[in-house]
Amino acid sequence: MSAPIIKCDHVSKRYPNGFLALENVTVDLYPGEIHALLGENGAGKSTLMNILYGVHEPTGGGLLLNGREVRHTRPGDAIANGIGMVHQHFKLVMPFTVAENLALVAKGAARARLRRHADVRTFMAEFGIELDPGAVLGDLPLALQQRVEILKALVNESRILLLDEPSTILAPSEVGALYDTLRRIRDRGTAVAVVTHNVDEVLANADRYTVLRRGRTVGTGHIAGADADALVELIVGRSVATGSRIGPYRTGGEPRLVLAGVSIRPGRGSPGLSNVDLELRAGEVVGVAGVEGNGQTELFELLAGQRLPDQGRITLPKAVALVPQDRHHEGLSLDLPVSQNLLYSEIMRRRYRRAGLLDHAAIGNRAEAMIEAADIRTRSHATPARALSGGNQQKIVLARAMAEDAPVIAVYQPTRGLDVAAAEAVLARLAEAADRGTTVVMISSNIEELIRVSDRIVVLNGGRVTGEVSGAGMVIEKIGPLMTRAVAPGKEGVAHG
Amino acid sequence: MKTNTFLATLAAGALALASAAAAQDAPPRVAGLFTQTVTQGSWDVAGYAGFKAMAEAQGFNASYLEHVTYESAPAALRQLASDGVAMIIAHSSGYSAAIKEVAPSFPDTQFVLYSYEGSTDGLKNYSAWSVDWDEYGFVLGVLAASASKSGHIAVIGGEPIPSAERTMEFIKKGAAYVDPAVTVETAYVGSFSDVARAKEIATGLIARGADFLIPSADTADAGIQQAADEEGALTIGSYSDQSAAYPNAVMTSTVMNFAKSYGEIGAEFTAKTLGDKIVTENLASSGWTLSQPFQHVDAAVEAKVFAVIDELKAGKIDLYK
Amino acid sequence: MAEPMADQMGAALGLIRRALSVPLSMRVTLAAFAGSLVIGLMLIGLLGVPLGAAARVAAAGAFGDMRAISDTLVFMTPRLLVALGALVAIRGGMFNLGGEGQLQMGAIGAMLPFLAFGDIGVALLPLAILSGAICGGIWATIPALLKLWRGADEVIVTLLMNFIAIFFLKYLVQGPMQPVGSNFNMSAQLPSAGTLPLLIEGTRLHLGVVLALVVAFGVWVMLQHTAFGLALRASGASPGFVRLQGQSAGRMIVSSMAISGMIGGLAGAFEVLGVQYRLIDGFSAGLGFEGLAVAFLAGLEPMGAVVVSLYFGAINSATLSLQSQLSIPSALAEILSGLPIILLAVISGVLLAKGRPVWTSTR
Amino acid sequence: MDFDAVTIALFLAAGVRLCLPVALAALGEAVSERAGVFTIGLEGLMLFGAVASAVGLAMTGSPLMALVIGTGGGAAAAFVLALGTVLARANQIVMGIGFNLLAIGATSLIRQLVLTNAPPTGSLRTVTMMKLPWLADLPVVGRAFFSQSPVFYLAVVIAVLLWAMLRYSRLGLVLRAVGENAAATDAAGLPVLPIRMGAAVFTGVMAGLGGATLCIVASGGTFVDNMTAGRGYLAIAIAIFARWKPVRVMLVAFVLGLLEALQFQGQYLGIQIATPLLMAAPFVVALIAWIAIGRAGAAPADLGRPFLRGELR
Repeated sequence: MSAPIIKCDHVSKRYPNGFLALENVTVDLYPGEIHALLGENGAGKSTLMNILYGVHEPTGGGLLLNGREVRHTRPGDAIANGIGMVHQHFKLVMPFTVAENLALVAKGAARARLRRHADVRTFMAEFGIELDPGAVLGDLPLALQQRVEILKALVNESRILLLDEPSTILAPSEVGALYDTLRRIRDRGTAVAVVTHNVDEVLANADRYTVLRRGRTVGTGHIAGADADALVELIVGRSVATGSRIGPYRTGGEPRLVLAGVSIRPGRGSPGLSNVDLELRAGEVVGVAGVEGNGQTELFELLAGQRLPDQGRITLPKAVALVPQDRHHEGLSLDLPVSQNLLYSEIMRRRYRRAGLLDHAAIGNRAEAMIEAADIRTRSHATPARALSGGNQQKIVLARAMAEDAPVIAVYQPTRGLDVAAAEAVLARLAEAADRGTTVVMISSNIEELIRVSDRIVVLNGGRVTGEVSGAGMVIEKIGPLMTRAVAPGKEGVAHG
Repeated sequence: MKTNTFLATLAAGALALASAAAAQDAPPRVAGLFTQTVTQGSWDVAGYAGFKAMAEAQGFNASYLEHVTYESAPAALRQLASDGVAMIIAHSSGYSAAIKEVAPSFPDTQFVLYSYEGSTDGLKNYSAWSVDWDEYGFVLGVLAASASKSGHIAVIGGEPIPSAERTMEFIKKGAAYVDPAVTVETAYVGSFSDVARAKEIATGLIARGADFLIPSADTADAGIQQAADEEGALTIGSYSDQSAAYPNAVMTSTVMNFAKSYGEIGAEFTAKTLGDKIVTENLASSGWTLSQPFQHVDAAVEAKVFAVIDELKAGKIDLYK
Repeated sequence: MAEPMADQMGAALGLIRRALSVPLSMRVTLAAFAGSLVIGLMLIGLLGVPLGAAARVAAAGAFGDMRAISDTLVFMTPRLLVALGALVAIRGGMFNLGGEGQLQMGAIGAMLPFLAFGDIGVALLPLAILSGAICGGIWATIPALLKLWRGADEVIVTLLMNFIAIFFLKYLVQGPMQPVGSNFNMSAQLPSAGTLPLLIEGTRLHLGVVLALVVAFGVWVMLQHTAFGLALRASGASPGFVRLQGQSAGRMIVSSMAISGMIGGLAGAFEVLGVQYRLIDGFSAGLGFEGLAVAFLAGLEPMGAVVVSLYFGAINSATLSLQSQLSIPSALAEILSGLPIILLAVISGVLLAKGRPVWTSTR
Repeated sequence: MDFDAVTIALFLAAGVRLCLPVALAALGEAVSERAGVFTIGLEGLMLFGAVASAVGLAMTGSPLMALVIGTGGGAAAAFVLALGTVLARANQIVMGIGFNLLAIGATSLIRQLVLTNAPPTGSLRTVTMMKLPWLADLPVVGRAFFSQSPVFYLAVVIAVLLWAMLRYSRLGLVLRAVGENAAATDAAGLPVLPIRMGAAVFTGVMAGLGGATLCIVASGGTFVDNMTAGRGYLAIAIAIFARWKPVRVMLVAFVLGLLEALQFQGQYLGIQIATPLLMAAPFVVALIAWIAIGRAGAAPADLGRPFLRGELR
């Protein structure tokens, strides 16, 4: 192997709020390799990417491009040095067409080369991607938007391609297609760096890896000969029994929530629901598996009582406790203190009042107890929820939902964006709730997690229930095909090479 | 020198303690109140000139407030009065309500209004120099109708306030007095300061055949006069001689005799004879006049207009029949 | 029996203490004021007026004696009320730029009981205040309903409705409300039973000043110490959150705008009942926008709004003195009102860019 | 009074003249809003343009130079405003409100210190009237649209150029991208803040020209305190419900100009509607149009949001 094309040389980054995100991190990227950057949430992977791309400037160390020191103070510098980046949250202009999005980033010769739609098609074909250059980005499914994001990073003849968590938004089959594309890019001599926390994905697709933990490099090496368990240990710092079952298999009691022949008309970018029958019983965890955008949102809204079925019947219990997907906008009111977030629903139920006014002392006391019980790490109950880490924010949402003592609790992507320990805690609490007789319905695209905690799993695909598995029958080999086999009419497939 | 001034002040202080009628050596403070600004437009600028001349002549310590809206007038009046201002002259009829509200609380302050007042409501410290706007309007109607060749004249007002509407009525009377067949169109700008709208309205009226425009919109008059200047119609200057500004269009100007009115106010204040009188300013009292000679028209027109003025002065014309 | 009493007293004292605690953002605001005053003095210096004299006259004009203080407070009152109205709406997630219009409608409303029933004695004043609040409230509820019904952005709707209200008032005093024989565009004068009583003879200090401070305290209690206020703040900052909690964001929008408009209406009503004693054309002249600016300068805090509107009141009475005694142009008042807003906006922008936002809960 | 060709032509011509200052400012607003900058300070920018043009006229005596100086004045004021809203990331609405207040005072002060009360001398014909050859002789439209101030023709040309620029040019693409997704534009290596500064200053150019036109072309060179009297706010409303499309901005402004002209026509025709109600008409119509548009046509997604690189927002 030749010399590294770019080197992060003893890079440190301290944010203005004092948080030390990276400490003395050194990573080499070579031409023609797929280099996986592994780590938990908050390990510093995204920060490292952003430093390479000029979004942030390092507070220590520097970058060496072909052995020469360079400074990236803004993305323009990085682009000029041949770096392209695929952001976790796409940097795409949604009302623009594919061609316009590409034209926006194209410089000099590349701009001339992409003038006409036919040219754009030719360019995309080089990477085995077929798309309508006139299609408006906002109308495309996520997987295709990601392709555009990748193409965008390649427009200016990039020699280095950075991808930040590209696989989290994709279904298993789509991940394969993504790496097919990335291998084509690698084979043209480009250095490809992929941020992920999925060990299996790395073992199957990458050439080399670097593991970050709490802002430091803890290991680097070639994939050939690497061991999954060892990698997991490097990432989390201790061996955890991934994949082990949480709690016993339960059998449900009396029915608490029934959907009979429920349909919802298709909407923007979603197939809606068609003819869904579902019966949720006391004291069981029901998993709802599926690729994002197959009717999960509609199902959650039905459970939340936010919308009514267009057809069919739904029987809801008096109360359903909710843990929504979007913590920052629906689960919490970020500017309110932790205490008021925890007790919001109770306060609205006319508790904690004195002479008509809020009893701040009682609210504080109760909140302290809940913070203690749920192990929420916060300076005080009066701290705004915004100041807490993602895991602790999710604990607030969960603690509030649990405290409602509702017969049914509906959770939607409860562990997304959490680190391993925080995710484990969430799953454990859900299992406990079911043990106490609560009905838990958990909508998630993380199949392993569903298998570990659910008593049975129904699979949503194209707005239909395509199957149900339970007990020992809950294995990825069965669920995967149910999620991806039949594609609903009108839903575009992912372009393959 | 300094010591002398100091001693003089001391002496004055002692005198003030001794006798209530002291305060002779410190010039009395007087203040003027203006709705718009004394550096722009016609009404306030000309009025301020009269006010200033009066203050200089009488040796008053003068100051003024501009941009005093009618809503802020009570506050301004109270502030001035309690600040020790001896006489406050308000240069618009719109201040009448504010004066009537504030004056009772400040019996030692003299309030004066210039423009129009119907009654002092029994206040002992409120006088007004009240212009006979009916007569003023009548004369404008006479001169416009006399000068117009097309028999089509137009009046453009600022906002449709009662006094403006009344003036328009008398303009119509004046025009009809000359020639009952004359068409008098009236329009309002909807603002006393929007020059652009005034100009647009004036341009439209000229295009519709009016060849004489009577501006009655305060600061916005400039737009009316410009339109006349550019489109070849005649107009008049308001409140002071404006023929230099619009040489193509200004036939004559109404000239308010602010010097006389303010001079009287100043003199009467000094003589402590102001009290609660209403002085009517009209042609007969030389409260205002028209600048001469007339431009752009035959001498016959000028003669005709002044003939009517003489009749008015002599009381030979009954405006209210 | 005594204990709960003491308990209540303690709670009340605690409330007052918390109400008076100066929020951190006030330091930035005070810096903005100081900067503006320095620039204002520099301008005065450029005009060739000795600075010492100017500063003395200005200070005496704003706080020199009882009359000056009461003028400052009277100028403060409408700005404070508009600011309180604006901040309730903005806290509830509605960017209400319609303070000016709501104030106009409140002023109209305050006249209605007298025009309808005549001089009916002591009942007239409370009726007039109520009517003013209701008219302002209705006017502000319209944009809320339009937002829910048509999704019409409230910024534009409230902006346009300001002008409609201004012209509507102009229409009323030019026609329907103008008594025969009036020589200016205004309504008949209210009987003394229908006006806000003066608190100190020889000043303009009227009861509305005290009521406005009570409203400020009430708004603070509502926002910080009631479940409704909690829901209002939550729904403004996180509409998705309250929706998921089963609350109707729409209802919050309507009720926050209704309250906001009622307070804005009070601003107009108090101007009519405590200062003008009648409806006069053009009486407001931009009070609505100044009030909105006060709300922002105060970081959307009711008690902050009291302090900031006091500055605006002082600027108005001080510049009046500067004008009447030193002939300093009245334009200075607008400059001194505009500058702190600009300075504060810039300072907080820079702090935001540095990751230390002064305001966290705006929009 | 009957509706003959002359009346109609005069009516249309009045609509054009009345809408011109507002239309110019609205074109500017449309551009800055496309780039994500909400210029509430438009009213103040127009005032600065107007006072600068009046000063320019007093200094040079040339109406053309006055327009140029007014335009420059607007641009300079916009640059200062944009230092706050774009570079310092000040809240755009708050900043605009403060700026408008300041502008009323500052322009009045400038007038008192610099301008005399003497009305401007010399002819303004060169900027108030330019009959286009042949076209001006057409019936009705000749008098309505081709016997206008040269600034009007300039405005039409600018509107068409802006339309082509936004639709077809790379500059337009970049400008729209900055307004829709500043972070994405930044990630593409394009300089977000300079682009926004540029757009904001262009708004100042147009608002300055609008103010100068109000002062020099429409008011004969007289600057009056607060002479814009709400025109800036109306221009903002026009830009928004024209959905930021330049040609549509011109049309919407023209329709509102006609409504304003109708007030005067109504007065001549003796229509018995109180003046204040007629004056409210453009705002009522604008409101109804805005309600009718409703949710249709979303605003640029990053409109009004200061740009911060990274995740600090």
